[in-house]
Amino acid sequence: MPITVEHVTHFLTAAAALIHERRDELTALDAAIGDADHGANLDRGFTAVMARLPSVADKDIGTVLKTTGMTIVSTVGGASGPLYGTAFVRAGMALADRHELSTEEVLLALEAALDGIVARGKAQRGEKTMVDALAPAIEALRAALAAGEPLGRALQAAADAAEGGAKATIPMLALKGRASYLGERSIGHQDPGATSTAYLLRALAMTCSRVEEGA
Amino acid sequence: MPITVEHVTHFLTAAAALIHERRDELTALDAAIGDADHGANLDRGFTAVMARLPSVADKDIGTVLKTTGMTIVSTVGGASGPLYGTAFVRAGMALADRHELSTEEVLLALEAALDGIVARGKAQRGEKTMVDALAPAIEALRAALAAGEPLGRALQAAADAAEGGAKATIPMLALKGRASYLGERSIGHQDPGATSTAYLLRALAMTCSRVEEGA
Amino acid sequence: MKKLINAPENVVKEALAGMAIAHADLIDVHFDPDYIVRKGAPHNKVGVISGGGSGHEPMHGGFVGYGMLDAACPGAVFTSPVPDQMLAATKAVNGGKGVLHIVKNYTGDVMNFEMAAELAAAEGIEVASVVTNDDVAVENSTWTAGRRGVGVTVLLEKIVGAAAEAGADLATCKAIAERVNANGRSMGMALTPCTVPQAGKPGFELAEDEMEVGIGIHGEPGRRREKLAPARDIAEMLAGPILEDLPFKSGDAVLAFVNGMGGTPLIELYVMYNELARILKDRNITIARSLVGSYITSLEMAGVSFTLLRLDDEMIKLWDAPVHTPALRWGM
Amino acid sequence: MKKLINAPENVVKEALAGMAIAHADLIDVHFDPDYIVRKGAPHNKVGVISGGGSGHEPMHGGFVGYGMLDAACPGAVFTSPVPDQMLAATKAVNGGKGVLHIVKNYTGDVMNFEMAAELAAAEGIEVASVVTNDDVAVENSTWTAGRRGVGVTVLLEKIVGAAAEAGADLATCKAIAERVNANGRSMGMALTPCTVPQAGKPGFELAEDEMEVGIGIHGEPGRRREKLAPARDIAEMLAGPILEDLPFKSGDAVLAFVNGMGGTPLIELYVMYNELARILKDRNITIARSLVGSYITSLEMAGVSFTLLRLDDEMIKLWDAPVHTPALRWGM
Ligand SMILES: Nc1ncnc2c1ncn2[C@@H]1O[C@H](COP(=O)(O)OP(=O)(O)O)[C@@H](O)[C@H]1O
Ligand SMILES: Nc1ncnc2c1ncn2[C@@H]1O[C@H](COP(=O)(O)OP(=O)(O)O)[C@@H](O)[C@H]1O
Ligand SMILES: [Mg+2]
Ligand SMILES: [Mg+2]
Ligand SMILES: [Mg+2]
Ligand SMILES: [Mg+2]
Repeated sequence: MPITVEHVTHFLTAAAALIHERRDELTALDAAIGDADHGANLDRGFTAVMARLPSVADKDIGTVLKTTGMTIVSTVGGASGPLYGTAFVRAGMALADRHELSTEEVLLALEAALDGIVARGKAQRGEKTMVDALAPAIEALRAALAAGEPLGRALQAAADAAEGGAKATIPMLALKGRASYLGERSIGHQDPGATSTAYLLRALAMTCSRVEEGA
Repeated sequence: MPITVEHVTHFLTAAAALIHERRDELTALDAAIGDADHGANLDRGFTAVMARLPSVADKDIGTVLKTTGMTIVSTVGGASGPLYGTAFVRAGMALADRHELSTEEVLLALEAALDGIVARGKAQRGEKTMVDALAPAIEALRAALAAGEPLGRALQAAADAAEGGAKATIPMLALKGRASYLGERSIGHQDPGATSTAYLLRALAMTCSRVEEGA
Repeated sequence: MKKLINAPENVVKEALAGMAIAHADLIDVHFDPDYIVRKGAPHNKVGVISGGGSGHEPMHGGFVGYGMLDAACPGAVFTSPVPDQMLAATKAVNGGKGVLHIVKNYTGDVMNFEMAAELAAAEGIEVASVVTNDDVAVENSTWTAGRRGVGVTVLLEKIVGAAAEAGADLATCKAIAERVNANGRSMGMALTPCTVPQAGKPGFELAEDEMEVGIGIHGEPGRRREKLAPARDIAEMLAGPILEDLPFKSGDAVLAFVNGMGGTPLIELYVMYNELARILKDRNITIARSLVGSYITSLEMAGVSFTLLRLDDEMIKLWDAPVHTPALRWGM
Repeated sequence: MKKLINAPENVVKEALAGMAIAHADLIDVHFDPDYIVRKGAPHNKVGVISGGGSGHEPMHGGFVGYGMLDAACPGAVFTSPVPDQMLAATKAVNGGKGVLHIVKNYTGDVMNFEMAAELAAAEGIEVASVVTNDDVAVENSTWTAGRRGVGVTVLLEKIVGAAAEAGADLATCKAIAERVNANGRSMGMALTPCTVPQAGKPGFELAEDEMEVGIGIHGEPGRRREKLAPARDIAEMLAGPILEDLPFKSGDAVLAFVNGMGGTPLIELYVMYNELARILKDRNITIARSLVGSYITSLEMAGVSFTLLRLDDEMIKLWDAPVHTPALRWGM
């Protein structure tokens, strides 16, 4: 069963719910090595996305994702606003005019999202940012799909890899974003952006697994 | 044995020591119903008095007490500066040119001190001020002397009465000074000024008792 | 005690030394006795001086300069200055037209200024005094030490300073000062206590969900303790007694002064100002002038006070007149 | 959390509403997107705008007015504003001579301003940007996000604002801004943390005898934790790295800016200024101009930052030029 615009809406709804649920945790992570706003920032952004979704519900998947990205840019601020915003806009651009997605197109969209984040933020892997969750997630997805896994299971693997990537930021020295100002003191704390990225992938995996089960 | 200028110097030295010793306690009492400076104020004042004393050591008792009062006025500030300052100046004026004091003159000096405090501060008994320690002390002194007690013993009675008077301020509603701004909340706390007055009388009693024992 | 100081007993002198360097174009600082005096004193006008305990910065030293105070006498923290300071300052600013003493109503301030005025008079200087007592938190003041002088003092120093600068004589200055005091009312509250450096401990303790209502400016406890409330309710608690006391009436024009107690950030003061503006609008009282900031403080205490001053045309003219001091400056 | 607020999510909007009423003669406040704009915009000159998270008041909104900023864009507390705000503000102040964006170097601020500049350029508005990065507490900045923009931002906004007011073109404004940034250095420390309203808890915890050295302005922990020290030693800790970094040399003339972090009383800032003045005197560095007060803050944090700016004659002239904003005013 292919991914439709309805499933994308379900994914965004699940993402918004998960971010809201984890808001305080994300803020607490940001308090340790940043400025204690990451949870509030994303929650504000996804709340705005939820309010915008009905107005594009009858549009193509590309439009829904671009609208999501632009809404995030316009409401989140901070570092994560332009980064996640660009990620969704780029994913949307990669899926322009599509009403149904193949498995490969899901991978394509995630790759476009990562490219967008790197273009905007210039972070490499290992610098303690959201890139350290998204990059391994894409690798895991690619590998699982190559091994013939169905999309839902493959995305579960991607979400696991993102979570592992987020945990792996703990011993890292931050070299990008606000946490870099702490120097050595950034070591020993999990990056908030990598953590929120893992939640977004978890929401995606959950939605697609349900699609498969429903199929 | 009559009271000489040396004994007055001893009294002031003992007073300075006792105030210094009780500085934090006086400040804590003032923190509860005032502005947490009474201990520091008096300690600053008596330290200055100690520094001035040598320059008047060869003068009459009236001059020593007046100098003490003027030094207090010039260094203490707050409410207690003008009040204690006026008290010592008035006592000094009452003992102008005297080199030796009779028992009656000690009483006279304390009465002059109280008159000075009342003239300056307009407090009645029962308004939760230093008057509530000094007035009963003078009554006790007068009674003890009338009963034929020697000065040292009579002053011990006066100091006891001052201490009792200070304790008796606890249930009072403050009607003068900073504590009056607390209204009902001033009830239940001992007045710092009444407490310092009790210490000054204790210093006086100690000095005069020693004089008698020495006799 | 966490403070940016060296030794508790040196805080006042060292801060004065810092002020002297930072504002060398406006003021001179005299030590022993301590007072801050406007450059070039005495000027050919009524001298206007004030003073009080330290810990209320920028009041009063920050208000010395053109169009406001000629001198300020800082006591130890929260302790009124001694007569020697006011006497020396009075002499330093006396240009032959007399000197006005602006005194906040606290027993200590009143007595020390009184003694200084007596000594100055004995030296032939004409001195008049005005005592501010605008704090409506003090009830039943008839039988007690009376109301405290708080926020109105700042406004009064500006307005009377302008009058003196414009050449008003001593009697006129005193009359204007009394009019300002009579038309101003204030009330304050605290979220946190403050610590007198020499005491080393906070003046009182407050739980996370408590506040003190009806405080003065000396780190003292207030009239009552209340549960912490939203800005909106706190604004009502402060504005209500102020408005009823004068009373301020529909159609009045006021200066609305929202003052921080020292440790409250400006963003919260603007939230409180917004609430006060709403309350005044509801009562059809016009805000003709505003002042928002920490001008009369209690060290690092977090909290706010409201002061409302009913304005007449002359007060507005004098408020708008140029002023150039370390803490208030406009028109030049 | 003890704050004078109604609801954490409304603090910024309510404070803006308060500012709009309190300073109705100087500024207009536009909501959704939020920005503060100088009355009568656009003016016939280069537009100068800045922006950043809220919680740093009076920066930047308090600096909007004659001779300084044309607009300021406030984000959520400690969160950079979104491009929509900077785009709308840029359009509102564009008088046809282009618009300068003053950006503090934080990843979020830089990216959001960048996006706004791209959008403005697409609409045919000439935009130039300057990024401040004066915080010497950030070492090894080559491989990281670079140094933070802190205290110099305030001085730069005043100086460039004066240049724009005097008719300098966009390229000249940008060049002056870069010169100011290149000649300024800062470092800060905290005695206490602060609490982001939406977070509800302090950003870090400090024992009674500890302080954070090398903090920024976002309530974040600093570079290192130290035992509490006297003002004298703290002044050395902050001034040392600043002086060595530029380096400032014997004979230099500087603007000495002692800034409070929001919860520090003025009396302590003057004690710190006194220490800084002593250090500069020892090195034969002249204080040509001074600024002492809380101008770039972290909510209610107690602490201080030093900023030194090496001055040339043009900078002095521009610093002295008239300015009339809610938080800085002189010469008019
Ligand atoms: N240059 C960058 N590239 C990728 N991610 C980044 C970069 N800078 C910061 N981030 C991410 O942004 C997160 C912080 O987001 P947020 O707290 O919302 O913004 P801010 O740091 O402006 O307060 C960090 O945890 C990190 O994952
Ligand atoms: N009008 C008055 N008459 C007599 N004593 C007074 C009066 N006002 C205050 N006091 C005394 O002064 C004491 C406070 O002194 P202190 O703390 O040094 O001054 P301040 O109140 O100015 O801080 C009070 O405890 C009280 O005993
Ligand atoms: Mg953050
Ligand atoms: Mg006291
Ligand atoms: Mg006192
Ligand atoms: Mg942020």
